[in-house]
Order: sequence, then C-alpha cells, then structure tokens
Amino acid sequence: MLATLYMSVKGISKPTIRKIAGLDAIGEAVGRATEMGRPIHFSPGIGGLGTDVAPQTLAGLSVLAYIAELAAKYKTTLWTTIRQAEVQPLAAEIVRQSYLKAGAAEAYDEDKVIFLSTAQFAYASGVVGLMHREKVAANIMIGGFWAESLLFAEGGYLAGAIQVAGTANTAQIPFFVAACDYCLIGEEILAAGAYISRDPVQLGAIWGQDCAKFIAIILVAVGIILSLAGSDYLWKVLRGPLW
Amino acid sequence: MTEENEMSFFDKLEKVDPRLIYILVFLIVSLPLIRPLGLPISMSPMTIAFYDAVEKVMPGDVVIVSIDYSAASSPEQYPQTKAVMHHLATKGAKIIGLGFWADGTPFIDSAFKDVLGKSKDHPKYGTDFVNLGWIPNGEVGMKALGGDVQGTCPKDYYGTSTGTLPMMKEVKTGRDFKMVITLSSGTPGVPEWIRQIQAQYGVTFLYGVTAVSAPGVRIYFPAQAAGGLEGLAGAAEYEVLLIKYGYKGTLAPPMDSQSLSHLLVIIFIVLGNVGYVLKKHGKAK
Amino acid sequence: MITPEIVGPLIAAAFTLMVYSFFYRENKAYRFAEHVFIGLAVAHGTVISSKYVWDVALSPLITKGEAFWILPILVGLLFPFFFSKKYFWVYRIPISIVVGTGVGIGMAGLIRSQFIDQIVQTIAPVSPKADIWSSGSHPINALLIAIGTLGTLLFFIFTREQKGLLLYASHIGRWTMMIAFGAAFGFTVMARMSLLIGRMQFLLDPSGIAWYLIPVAIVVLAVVAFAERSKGAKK
Amino acid sequence: MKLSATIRRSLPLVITFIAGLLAIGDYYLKVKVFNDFITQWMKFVNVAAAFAVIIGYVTLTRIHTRRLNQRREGWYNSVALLIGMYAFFLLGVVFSEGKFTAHPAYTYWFNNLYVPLDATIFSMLAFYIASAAYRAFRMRTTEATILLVSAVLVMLGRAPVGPAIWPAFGPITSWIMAVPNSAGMRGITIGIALGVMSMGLRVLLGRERGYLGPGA
Repeated sequence: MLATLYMSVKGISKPTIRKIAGLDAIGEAVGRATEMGRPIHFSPGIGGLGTDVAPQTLAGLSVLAYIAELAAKYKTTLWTTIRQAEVQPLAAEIVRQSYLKAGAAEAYDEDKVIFLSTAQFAYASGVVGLMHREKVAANIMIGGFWAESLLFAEGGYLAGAIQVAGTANTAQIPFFVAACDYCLIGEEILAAGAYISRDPVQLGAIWGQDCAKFIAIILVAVGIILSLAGSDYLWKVLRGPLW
Repeated sequence: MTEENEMSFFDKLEKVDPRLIYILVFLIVSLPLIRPLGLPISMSPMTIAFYDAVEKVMPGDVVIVSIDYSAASSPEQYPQTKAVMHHLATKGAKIIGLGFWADGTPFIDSAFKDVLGKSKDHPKYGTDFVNLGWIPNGEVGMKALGGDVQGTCPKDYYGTSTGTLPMMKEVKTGRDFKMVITLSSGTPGVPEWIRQIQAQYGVTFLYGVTAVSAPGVRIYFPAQAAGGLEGLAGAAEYEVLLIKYGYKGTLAPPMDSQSLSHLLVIIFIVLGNVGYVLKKHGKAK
Repeated sequence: MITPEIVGPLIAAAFTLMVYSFFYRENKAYRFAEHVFIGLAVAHGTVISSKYVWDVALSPLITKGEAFWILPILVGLLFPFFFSKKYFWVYRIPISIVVGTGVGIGMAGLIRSQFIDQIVQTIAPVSPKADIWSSGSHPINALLIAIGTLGTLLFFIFTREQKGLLLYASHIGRWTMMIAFGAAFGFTVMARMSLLIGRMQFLLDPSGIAWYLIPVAIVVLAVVAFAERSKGAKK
Repeated sequence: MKLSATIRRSLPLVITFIAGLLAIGDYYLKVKVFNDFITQWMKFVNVAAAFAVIIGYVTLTRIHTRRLNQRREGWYNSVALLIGMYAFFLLGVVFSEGKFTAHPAYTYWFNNLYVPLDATIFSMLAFYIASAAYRAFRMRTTEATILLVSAVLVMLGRAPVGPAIWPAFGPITSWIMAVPNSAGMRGITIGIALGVMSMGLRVLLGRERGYLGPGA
C-alpha cells in the first residue's frame, strides 16, 4: 500500500479507475431534471471532516463538482444542503468553480448552497421540506449518512424525484437500495470521488487497496479449494505465529 | 374501468396521511403489552451458543461485562445485561462491570441492583463483583485496560481504591480475564474488543448487540466470538434458557409486540408494492 | 403523597410524551425537550470525564504527589486553544496525540482481526456433519460463503474494468450483498421497533403511574387541534 | 515565544506520526521496558483525551448565550439547554461529594430525565421506518427485490410470529445469517479494513489533515 501510494503521488505510475455505473445514473438523473424543468437536490452527507468520516464527505464533494458542472451546462437549478458548518465554504467554492468551468459563472447562486442545521433531525426535516417545496426532480445523496437516510429517501420518493444515493455506512445502504433508483455501495463512492477528482493520493490509496484485495482473493480461492479437498495446510499457516 | 378504479385506489393508499400510519404503529405495539398473545419464543443458534459458552464458566473465573451502549438502545440491551449478570452470578463467576460509553455506565450499577438486590452495599461487593465505571478514549482505553487494569481504573465507580478490593488483587492484565462479554450498540464495541483483548490475550469473547449491529458482527462467529445475543429477540430467547436457573424474564409480551410490528411493516411493504407493480404494469400496457 | 418516587416517572412520562407530540407536528414542546436533552448529554459526558481525570490523574497528583500526572493534564488543557484564532495551532498538539495513537492502535489490530482472521474463518476446515441450516462449516455452506466473499471482494476492485469474468463475479458479489443488506434491513426494523416497545412498556406499565399522563396528553392535543381549527376557520 | 510557521505546521504532523508509530510498535516489538512504557503512555493519552469534552461544553455555551442575548426565536429553549447543562454538571461534579455519577441525586435525574429523553428520541425511528416501508420501499430493480424478500424472511424468522406460521422460517433466517450474510459482510469488512489501513497510513504520513481543523 505504501508503495502504490508513493508511486501514485510521485507520478511514477498512474492507476486508472473503472467506470462507475453510479456516475452514469447521476448523469441520467440530472438529464431528467433538465427535461422536466425542475431542480436537483444534492447532499454530501451529515459527516464532517473528522478522520473517520472525512473520506466519505470528500467523495461526496467530488461528486458535487461533477453534478454542478452538469447542472451549469444544462442550466438546471441545483440545491446543495449542508449539515456541518465547516463543509459549507468548501461546497460553495466547489459549486462556484464548476459553474465557472462550464462557462456559466453568472448562473451561480451562493444562496443555493445552504447550511441548514447542525442538529441531525433538524437538518433532515429541513431537507425533506426543501425537496417537497421545490418539487425536486432529482435527489442525489453521496457521503456519510446515518439514521436520517430513511427520511431523505422517503421524502425524495414522495417528491417524485429520481434518486441516486451512496454511502459507506453499511447499516444505511439497505434503505437507499430499497427507496432509490440507483445506489452506490460502500467504497464505490470513494472510487467515484477519485474517478472525478483524479487526486493522486486517493487514486494511489485505491490502487493499494485493490492489490491487498487481490491477495485476499487468492488466499480465499486457494484456501477454500484446499479446505474442501480436506487439507488444512493454508489455514494452519495463516493462523500461525506469523502475525 | 375497473383497472382505473384500482389504480386510483392504490394512489389514494399511497397518499394517506402519515399520521394514520403513526397511530397504527402505536396501537400495534401497545395492544400486546396490555393483553399479551403468548406466542412461543423460538430459539436461534447464536443464543444457544452464547448460553453454552457462559455455562462453561467455572466458579471464580474472572468475567468482564462491558456496557457499551447508551440509553437510546437500553430497551434492547438492558434486558440482555440483566440476564447475563444473573447467569454469571449463578455460575459463581467474579464479575467486573465496566464500560466505554459514557452514557451507559450508570446501567452497570442499576443492573447489579436489579439482579443482586444491592450494588455497593452488597456484602459480596469487592469479592464477587465490582463496578469499575467508565474508561475514556474507546479503543485506546481498551488497550490500556488490557495492559494494566488497576492503573487504568485506579478507583471503582464509587471512588474506592481498586487495589483494596479483594477480588481485584489477582486481576492485573488482560491475561487474567477468563471471558469478556460486551453489550454493545456501536463503536467502540465488538471489533475493538476483538482487536485489543480477544486477539491479544486469547480470551473467550461473547457479545450482546443491538439488532442493527447483528448482521455486521455475525462474521466473527464462531472463531473470534463464541456466541451472541441479537437484539431484543436474543434477550428473550436467553431468558427462556435461563428459566431453569429461576430467572424471571419480562420479555414475552414485548416479543408479541415485536411480532405484530414486524407483520405490520411487512404488510406495509406488500401494500405499497402491489400498487407500485400494478401501476408499472399499467404503464407498460 | 408527593414523593420523589412518584415525581420521577411523571417527569419521564411528560418528556416522553413531549417528544412524541412531534408526530402531530413539529412544535414547541418537542423542541424544548430536544434542547434539554442536548444540554444533559454534554453535561453527562463532562461529569464522567471529570471523574476519570480526578481518579486517575488529579487525585494521585495531589494526595500521593505523583508529579508526572501533571503532564497529561497540561496536554489536555491545550484543547481549549480550539477557540483561539491566533493560537489555534496549539490545539493541534493534543488532537494529534489522540488521533495518532487511535489510528496507530486501530491499524495494528486491524490486519489480524479484520483481514487475516476473516480469511482464516472462510477457509477453515469443513465438516459434513455440521448443521446445514446454521453452520458455516458444512461443506456446501463453506463453498457458498467463499464464493460470496470472493464476489464481494471482486466487486470492490476498482482499478480493472468490469468485463468478462470480473463482471459475472461482481454480479454474484452484488447479489450476495443484497441478501446481506436485506438481513440488515430486517434486523434494523427489529431494533427500531424494540426501542419503541421499550418506551411503550414504560408508559403503559400498570404498576407505574406514567400512564396517568396519557389522557392528559390526549386532552392537550385535542385542545390544540381544536384551537387551531377555529383559528383557521376565522381566517 | 514565536515559533516559525514551518514548525507550527509540521509539529502536529510529526507528533501524529510518532504517536502512531509508538502504538503500532507495541504490537510487534516485544521488549518489556518498551511495552511497560507504552502501557503508561496509553493511560496518559486517555487522561489527555478526557479533556476534549471541554470543547463541546464551551461551544454549546457560546452558541446558546448568544441566542439568549439576541433574544432569537426560541431563546427560552436555549435557557432550558443551559440550565440543564450547568445544573447537571454542578450536581455531578461540585455537589456530589466526590461520588460523581454514583451520587443518588445524580442517578435520580439521569434515570428520570436523561434516559427517557434519549430512548424516546431514538424510538421515533420506529415510526419513520414504518412510514418509509409503506410509502417508499419499492421493488424497483431485481436487487431491491432480492433485498426486500430477504428482509421479509428475516423479519418473520426473528420474531415469534414467523415460526408460529411456518416453523421453517427460523432455520431459513439462520441460514441467511450464517451464509449469504456472512459472505457479504465478510467481503465488506475486509474492504473496510483495507480502507481504514490506507486512511491510517495517509494520516500518519500527513497526507490527510482534516482532523487538524481548517487551514492545516
């Protein structure tokens, strides 16, 4: 992992990320909102920038850049709601940059990147209210979500929006799958973020994890064959005093 | 014609005031509490494994019971806690109650009172059970506990020096634990205990978790965790197994509520989807 | 007779009902209860942390003269620099100690418990005698678990395009995960209902007095609803 | 005392790196002196970490005194919050005769105010889940269908009503938990473990600085 991180950061080798189907789904959702002439809502989750949730929030913000660019191109209104005060300036800047990039700087409205409330359920009811009021046609949620995931998904469904959601919080994924049109599962959001931002640190990290996963895959594949054949050799080695 | 009527019927169903749903949930949950149905409680292999593991405890074995939940999940986990304490007490284990969740620590004291009658004033306090209270900093705290029990908790929950409690004289590091039982509803919880104590000292490890965490921690069974109680159902099943030790459970009526509320949710899902599928088919035509 | 034993449950019941009043609509009673809760939560954390600092560091420092405890206390006292614009960097000292230690500890244990041991459990020796319904060591189940685990891992490979074999494998992974998420869904419903049942048990306990407040709450709600309706009619 | 900007910037990163290395080293280096030192060090870190609550305390005090001063809408809620917070603190620390949370008066308020509030606020999710089940959970895709079917089976199998209807619901649930659930969760757990590892590396190497606050 160290090696891949180093190589990616130093530009020695550039890992590429596979196509993430979720991003296509996001494109479609934005497209449909444009057709219907109704706005899009985006939330980067309720996590802040603390160590454990930062990757999810940052992935959400990368995706936001992508959405904002699409929205600017199609001249569709984009609402971004924020729960953590520290995320607000970051998100606003990202949206502004994306509009600039799409050549629609004048269409950028900073009041549409709104900080609602730090209280979890106050934020949630604010989002649900907004989706209902604005009759959003696309609701996209990428980031760290907790118990409020249910409320958002239900609110978005009732507003008749196409919904694309993704989180790495395993306990919330079921609700997103059941209530949304497309769901990015777990680390897929981190890969999506890296796919868009092309940040060498993130790319290197994903590459390194892939290598380690390959090791796990090989060990499991060989191990299960041995185990079914009645040999516990690999099992014993792995349990051994190596670690 | 009829199809159109059907669709509008389902449309209407979909647009029902959510307050009606809330009232239904209230009623479905409350009625069995007032008038229980008495459905028999089934048994899950996880609960049986948990029970069997505690059965193997010998008199004098040191068992850690860690309260790693907050008041929010106490309806599920406090019954687990009481049943576990009762079972351990009948087995003659030396119980060390402690916790890594600030909000949960007062429950240790309550559980001792509910199960043994008294906590600090109990004649056997300090010889058969102690309450070491809260340890901060989650996983780092667990690591510290394993390295030096008395240094990490120099005083018990009531302010007595831990070193002066008779049963603590032989408990110095994680090596002296025979078993660790965490009752946990999040982080720090099961993975942290496994990393810092189970893997390091080879202690028998059991968990009681809120149902939300149950599927995620199932992967540690059987090699890393010897058994587990899963939510209120786990607690209710455990209570049934403990009847032979004279344990008086209270969870039969709540399990009836649980049954009915599950049925209600299933009916909701089915109703919602019937309308959805019909609509979809209507469009397809 | 008004005793603390009677007042306590009544307070508890009153606040419980104030929270549930939210389901009629968001209102002042709910917000009041929510604010009280936030205040208490922070206070409780502070009280229990104070006890720990007192027991472990301050008391040995004062009574036994163990001077080295002054060190962590001083480091801890750097946290309030969080509020200083100019000296914010001082706050980064304690936070980097705490985060660095936490991250290091987590990483060290992780490789074994959540990586190696998970692989080990997947390839553990099988026994055809195990119960096929509940045991992962039955050969058929062991094979299915291994295939599901492999599929899931392959789904999370991001640096290769999902084509050919990898595509099929990741489909298996997705479906396996969907069943797992279904289980998680079911268990979450169970947990949420349990919490509500716990509250209802408290409110409806015939030996307690909390249920006295239920009719009161209903009357209050009815009065509010009626008042609102007549107001609306006037408009 | 004026430290150069470079030191100010890199000092936290160096501390993080050393702290992390010490913690990791303890697992792989089995030297008694070192291990004893680490045990002591962990206790130090615990004590220091306990002070972090001050931040939450001061933040809340500041937000709500400001609201109170400006008489913003709902200022009386801020009063309730502040009274609750300070009264509970005084009760537990100043007037508890050194017993802190074990003092009967503290326990009384904890059990009769804090516990019901916490439990009730979280129990509200039961209503939301029921309402979402009715209004939003749809078998939109094959995947959602698999998920909902598996969910219904588990709900039936894990409450007494399922086996009362059909005894096989119990074993089916056990099998789902033991086989597909274990497989899926295991794959996810291995993935998350690697993610945490990689995040940890980045933190220790100073490539991830979010925890240091703005401007790091």
